[in-house]
Amino acid sequence: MKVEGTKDFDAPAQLVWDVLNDPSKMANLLPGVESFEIQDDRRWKASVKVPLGMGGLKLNFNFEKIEERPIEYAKLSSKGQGVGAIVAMETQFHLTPEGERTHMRWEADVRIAGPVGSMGQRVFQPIVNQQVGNVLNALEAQVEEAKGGGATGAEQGIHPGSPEAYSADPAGPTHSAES
Amino acid sequence: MLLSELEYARPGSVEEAVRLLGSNENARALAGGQSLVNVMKTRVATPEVVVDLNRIDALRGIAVADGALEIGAMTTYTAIIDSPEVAAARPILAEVARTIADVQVRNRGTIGGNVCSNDPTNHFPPLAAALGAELTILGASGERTVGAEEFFEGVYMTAVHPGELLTKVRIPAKGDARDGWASITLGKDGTGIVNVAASVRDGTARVAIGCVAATPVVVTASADETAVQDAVRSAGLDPPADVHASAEYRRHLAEVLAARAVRDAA
Amino acid sequence: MSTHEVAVTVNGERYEREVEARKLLVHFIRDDLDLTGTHVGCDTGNCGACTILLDGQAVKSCMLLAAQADGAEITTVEGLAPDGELTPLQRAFSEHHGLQCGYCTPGMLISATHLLSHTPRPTDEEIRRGIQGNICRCTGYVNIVKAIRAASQGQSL
Amino acid sequence: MTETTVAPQKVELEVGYAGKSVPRKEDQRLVQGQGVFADDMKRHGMGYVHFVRAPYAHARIVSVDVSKAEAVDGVYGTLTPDEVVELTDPFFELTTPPGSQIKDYALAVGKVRHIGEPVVAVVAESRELARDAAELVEVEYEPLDVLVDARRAEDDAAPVLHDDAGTNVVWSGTFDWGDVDGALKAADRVVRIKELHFDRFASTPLECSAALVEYERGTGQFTLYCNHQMPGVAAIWMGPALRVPLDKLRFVTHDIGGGFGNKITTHPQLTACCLLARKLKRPIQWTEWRTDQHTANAHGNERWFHDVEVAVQNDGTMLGFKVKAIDDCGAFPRYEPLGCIIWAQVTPGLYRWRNIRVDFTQVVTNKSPVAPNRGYSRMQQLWLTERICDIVAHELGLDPIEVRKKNYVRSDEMPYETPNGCVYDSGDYARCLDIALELIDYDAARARQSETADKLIGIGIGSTLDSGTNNFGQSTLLNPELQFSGNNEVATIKLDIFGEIVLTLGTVPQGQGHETVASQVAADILGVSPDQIHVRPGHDSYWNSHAGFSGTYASQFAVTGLEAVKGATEKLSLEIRRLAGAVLGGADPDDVVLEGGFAKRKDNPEAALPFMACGAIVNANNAVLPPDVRDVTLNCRHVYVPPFTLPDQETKFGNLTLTYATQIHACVVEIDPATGHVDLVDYAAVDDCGIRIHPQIVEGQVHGATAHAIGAALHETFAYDEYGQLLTANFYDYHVPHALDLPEIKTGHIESPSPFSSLGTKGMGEGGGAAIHAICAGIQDALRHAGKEAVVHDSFNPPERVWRMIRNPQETAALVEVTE
Repeated sequence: MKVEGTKDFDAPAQLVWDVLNDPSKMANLLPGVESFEIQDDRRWKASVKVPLGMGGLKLNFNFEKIEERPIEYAKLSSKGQGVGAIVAMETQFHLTPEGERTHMRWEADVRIAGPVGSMGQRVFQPIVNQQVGNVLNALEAQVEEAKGGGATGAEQGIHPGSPEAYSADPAGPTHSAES
Repeated sequence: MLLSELEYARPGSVEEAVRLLGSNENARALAGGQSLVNVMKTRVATPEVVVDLNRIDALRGIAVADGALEIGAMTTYTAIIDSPEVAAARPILAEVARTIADVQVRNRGTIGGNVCSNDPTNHFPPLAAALGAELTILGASGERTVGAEEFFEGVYMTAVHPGELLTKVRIPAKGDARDGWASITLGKDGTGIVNVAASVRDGTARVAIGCVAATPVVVTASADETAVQDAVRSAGLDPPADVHASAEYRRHLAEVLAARAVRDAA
Repeated sequence: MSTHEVAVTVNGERYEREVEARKLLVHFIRDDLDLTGTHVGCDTGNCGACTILLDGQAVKSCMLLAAQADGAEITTVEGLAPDGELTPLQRAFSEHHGLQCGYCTPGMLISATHLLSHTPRPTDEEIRRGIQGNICRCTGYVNIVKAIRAASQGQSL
Repeated sequence: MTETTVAPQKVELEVGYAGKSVPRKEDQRLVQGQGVFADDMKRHGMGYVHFVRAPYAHARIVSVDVSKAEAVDGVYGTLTPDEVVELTDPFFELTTPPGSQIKDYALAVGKVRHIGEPVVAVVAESRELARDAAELVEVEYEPLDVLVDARRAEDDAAPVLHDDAGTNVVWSGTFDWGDVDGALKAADRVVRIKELHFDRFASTPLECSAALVEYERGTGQFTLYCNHQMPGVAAIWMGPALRVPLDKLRFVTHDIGGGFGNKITTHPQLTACCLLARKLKRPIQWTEWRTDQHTANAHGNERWFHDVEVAVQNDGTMLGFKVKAIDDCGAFPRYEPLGCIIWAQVTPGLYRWRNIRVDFTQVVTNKSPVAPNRGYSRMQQLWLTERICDIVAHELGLDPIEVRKKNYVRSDEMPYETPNGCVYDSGDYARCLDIALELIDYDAARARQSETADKLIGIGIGSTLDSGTNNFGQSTLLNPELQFSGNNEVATIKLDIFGEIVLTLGTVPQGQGHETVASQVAADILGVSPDQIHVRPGHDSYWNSHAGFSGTYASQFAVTGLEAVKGATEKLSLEIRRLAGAVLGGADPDDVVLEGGFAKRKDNPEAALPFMACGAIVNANNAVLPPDVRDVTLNCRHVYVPPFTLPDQETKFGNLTLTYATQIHACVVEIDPATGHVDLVDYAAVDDCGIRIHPQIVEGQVHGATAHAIGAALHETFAYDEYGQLLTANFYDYHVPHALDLPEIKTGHIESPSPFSSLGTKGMGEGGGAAIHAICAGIQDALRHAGKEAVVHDSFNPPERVWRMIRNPQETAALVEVTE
């Protein structure tokens, strides 16, 4: 499953690049991260409990940066091993500086194997879009923090086709839902 | 078929339920269990504390207040189907509830569970959106009421946040509105491929489409079929594809069924 | 491992047991109480082979935790004719060949019993709606509908 | 040319219990929830086994670590692939090299080849704990390319599943009867069809597989309380694999919750349970859950038909056809490649064409292995012949019903020898069709078809055969080295000390009422009522009342099962009459008659010996036995062997099946053009299964087979994504018909006795997928009548596919071309 979109940051490209390359910051992008361990500047691990409406999905992720062209392009491969699911994801970030701001185009190829894959894909596609939305918002928060500025309201490059159009901005962790 | 370890609690009051739900980030409310227990069987999503709401009588019951229905979150589909109040005030609720799965599921499944689990194929999210329902949420910080359109936030995600509980669903008075429903399902009364609820009031149709996005897509247009179809077409739906239907087929069904729901409302 | 005390009456007999919180009611009935008439046919709550009466309501026991049955009154297929004197429905199922392998029959009989207690003279459509939650892979439902209709009309008394 | 099978000496059964729908013996326990199904069995100290299953469809197994799982308190132990390779040999492969180099073990060895394939087994004190511990088993995989499209299996770029075989081809061969090229030249028209696809589905019995396996250290005896429907064949696979004599594998079945062919290939899981029972020194209980059955037990054969060429005259007479078939048998050929020949039992379908050529290839893919699913391999061939008939009729502007009547084999030609030497024993296809048309009120339906505007109305016919009682000699046409041929079934009946009559069967009933039907036949021969015949439920290899091909499959009980019962009971009857004749003053057995539980002299009914006396004398008072009856035991075992011969290797010609039941189905479909939704508004099934011993049971089989086929035609499909992930892995997405999904099924029947079975019966029950053929025909008829030139090219037609055919008929019309 291919997911893609754009994001604009009210911060210079170098700063966004630094966030993307700091594993400790990247780890905080993940929803429900419980612990992470940095092996070296190219590889790091994180154990995560992805907040789904019906409960948490425990996954142990291995991240590896497989390609990079400083301040312009990075390619990240990640493998998540869980009980009900094995997630393989390849994410690419393309940064183009626009003066004091940065335009980012990103694309991700997400593959899920195991019982969760058979949970009915109609549910799986919107869930991935939601989680990607969370990651992007967390990335923006990290950039803002790195910038030291408090101002939010960075203009969001949301167009109808992009997945963020689906997910509203869920304040904080997930919600109790029951049936 | 074999769940992970969990804690089970059966509070007798709403307050105790809210306390229990707030006690652990991974506490989940258990209403009818017709969705949550099946997800737990796959161990894909694993709540650590299950808070069973079935012993809280305050959450059950159907009342009519000047034409509007107040339905307790733990009211079962069977109770809605058999309710004279629903038959008088807003019969579409019973008509739709009658098409949910089967007798056994309808004896346990609840309106609260249906809207809170917010599986894109569920029946009540689009119906609540079309009828303009209002949903009351109780949390540690008190009670608030949210309209249907802001209530549904994502797949399995709603405005009921951790530590909170849906207590009741209010369906506005019917007045001279006319309500309709149309769906294509996987086998009779099966899982929805696309479902549409419509409510027509003085010439305008409020149409809510399920199964085509994380949350119901609401479209309003004048209550004639071509206007409704054009409105749906211009909504630019981007439905998920799965083994039962492609995105293109779901988009097409949304148009066809929107027109039929409006016709059903006539 | 958290457990709960469960006091439940099944087919008129009272049981008090300690159960794991995570144990499903169907496994409690089959494995702990050794009442193996209630069956499991799926893992998503679709097939109805596990249907029982819980406080008079037909429910699927694979979507309930055993702990939820504390204080409840349960009827399983073994409880329909405790003294071996078959009910009209049980006799009609045999006379009209409403069963072949018999794996769905326990759940089907419970649903049919529940149906006739609410709708004594159901139409064929109402009969099919009453057993919509019970999958059968052998009979194509033809003789099951015939058997329930016959039982409802007292034909097979 | 083998001579037509010799007709056995006919026996007229005087009007007795055979032919009546007597109450079923099985019902008494089943309606009270007192049936004993495999998962109901309990043993003190038993361990529950949970399989760690492959999350990938194709991946190398890099490492397996069970240490964390074994450390858990309450876990009894595990079984890993390395142990399986050390302790067992690969299962016996039926096919020829290189396919026969495929290595199939109880667990995945070296690689996983389909989603859900068992890799490691974990045993614990509770079901839940076994599952918890299974999550602690660490298996490292290296994902490989996945093959899910059988048409790509032989491409160079395609991944090879079995490196030992070095190819994805399991078996391939050519079948060429008559002169199809000559027929194509002589024909007025040639109709070419590029591609047809018979979809992947299964009968999914409601009860999944299960077993409780015990091992007795002192004797090395395994006892498998299970629901396997063909223990004779299971033992042939498992004995050599476990390196134990076959008698050390005691199979016991009691009640089985449906089989339909899907409980024939569980020998890998059963072998793993045997190893665990022996290793852990405790009974092992295995329960397969629904998702396990869908991902890793048994699917029906998926089959592609390419480049069909049909020789046809302008008047609709069909001369012959040729086709290339590719059969997708999933990751392992377990019961395969038998599917590569079994279709040849019905090569021409119900039609008289004499020139047929089939180039047949079977390949493996990264999908669940197949098993002989209800209608096995004959259903696919019958669907092909029915699709050809409808397409030819529509392309030539003829009525499909007339084309059928013109080409059906006529009853006056029976027994009719097909182009490849099978013999259609009896039947009247045209008459069954007329009855079916009457039941759906054909003329009214045609009238409505023109009047109705908002819906597309279509009438479809599905004609099919139930070839019963296999000649396993057909396997030698696949692999000359195989030593399988003919068929056999056993029954044993005894008159015991207190006069009890006890009948033991070799068959393995899963709902077909064998106890009842067998008791009817035995009762009529012994002059008692079925209630006085105790038939032991289920199967037990220790009863020594079974043979190599024992089991219940391939629509054969009414012939092989009942002939064995009849043979054994006739032996008992003779012994009783000899004994009574001798005791009652030296009468000849033919002068003694059995009536009401007595053996009476015909010439003096007063001189009568009650059965109890006969049992008592032989069992407890044999000193009084007259000398010439000292050999009488009143315990008679009979092995029925059908009169088969070996088919000819070169021409692949020979009789492959003994009897042919017929089913002709007719349906009226209503299609909503805006959504493609198909509704069955009228449905009729007419069967001709020879003499019906228990009419109600026969009709029940027709209802069930029809329901299976309607599900496969409209709702059910095993669909995989490009990564080999099964998208319909449970009953939530794999939608089997519920009560509201099925129409009222009207039934009619005629009885053409079979000349090849002494009771005139015919095996029936598989139904040959008639409803799939009828619904495909009905949909195409509706589209063509509405001016849509679409061609129904797939056996599975969900709403979206029908909607696309309506919206863009050219897309499928392009599959067919007619030349002069």
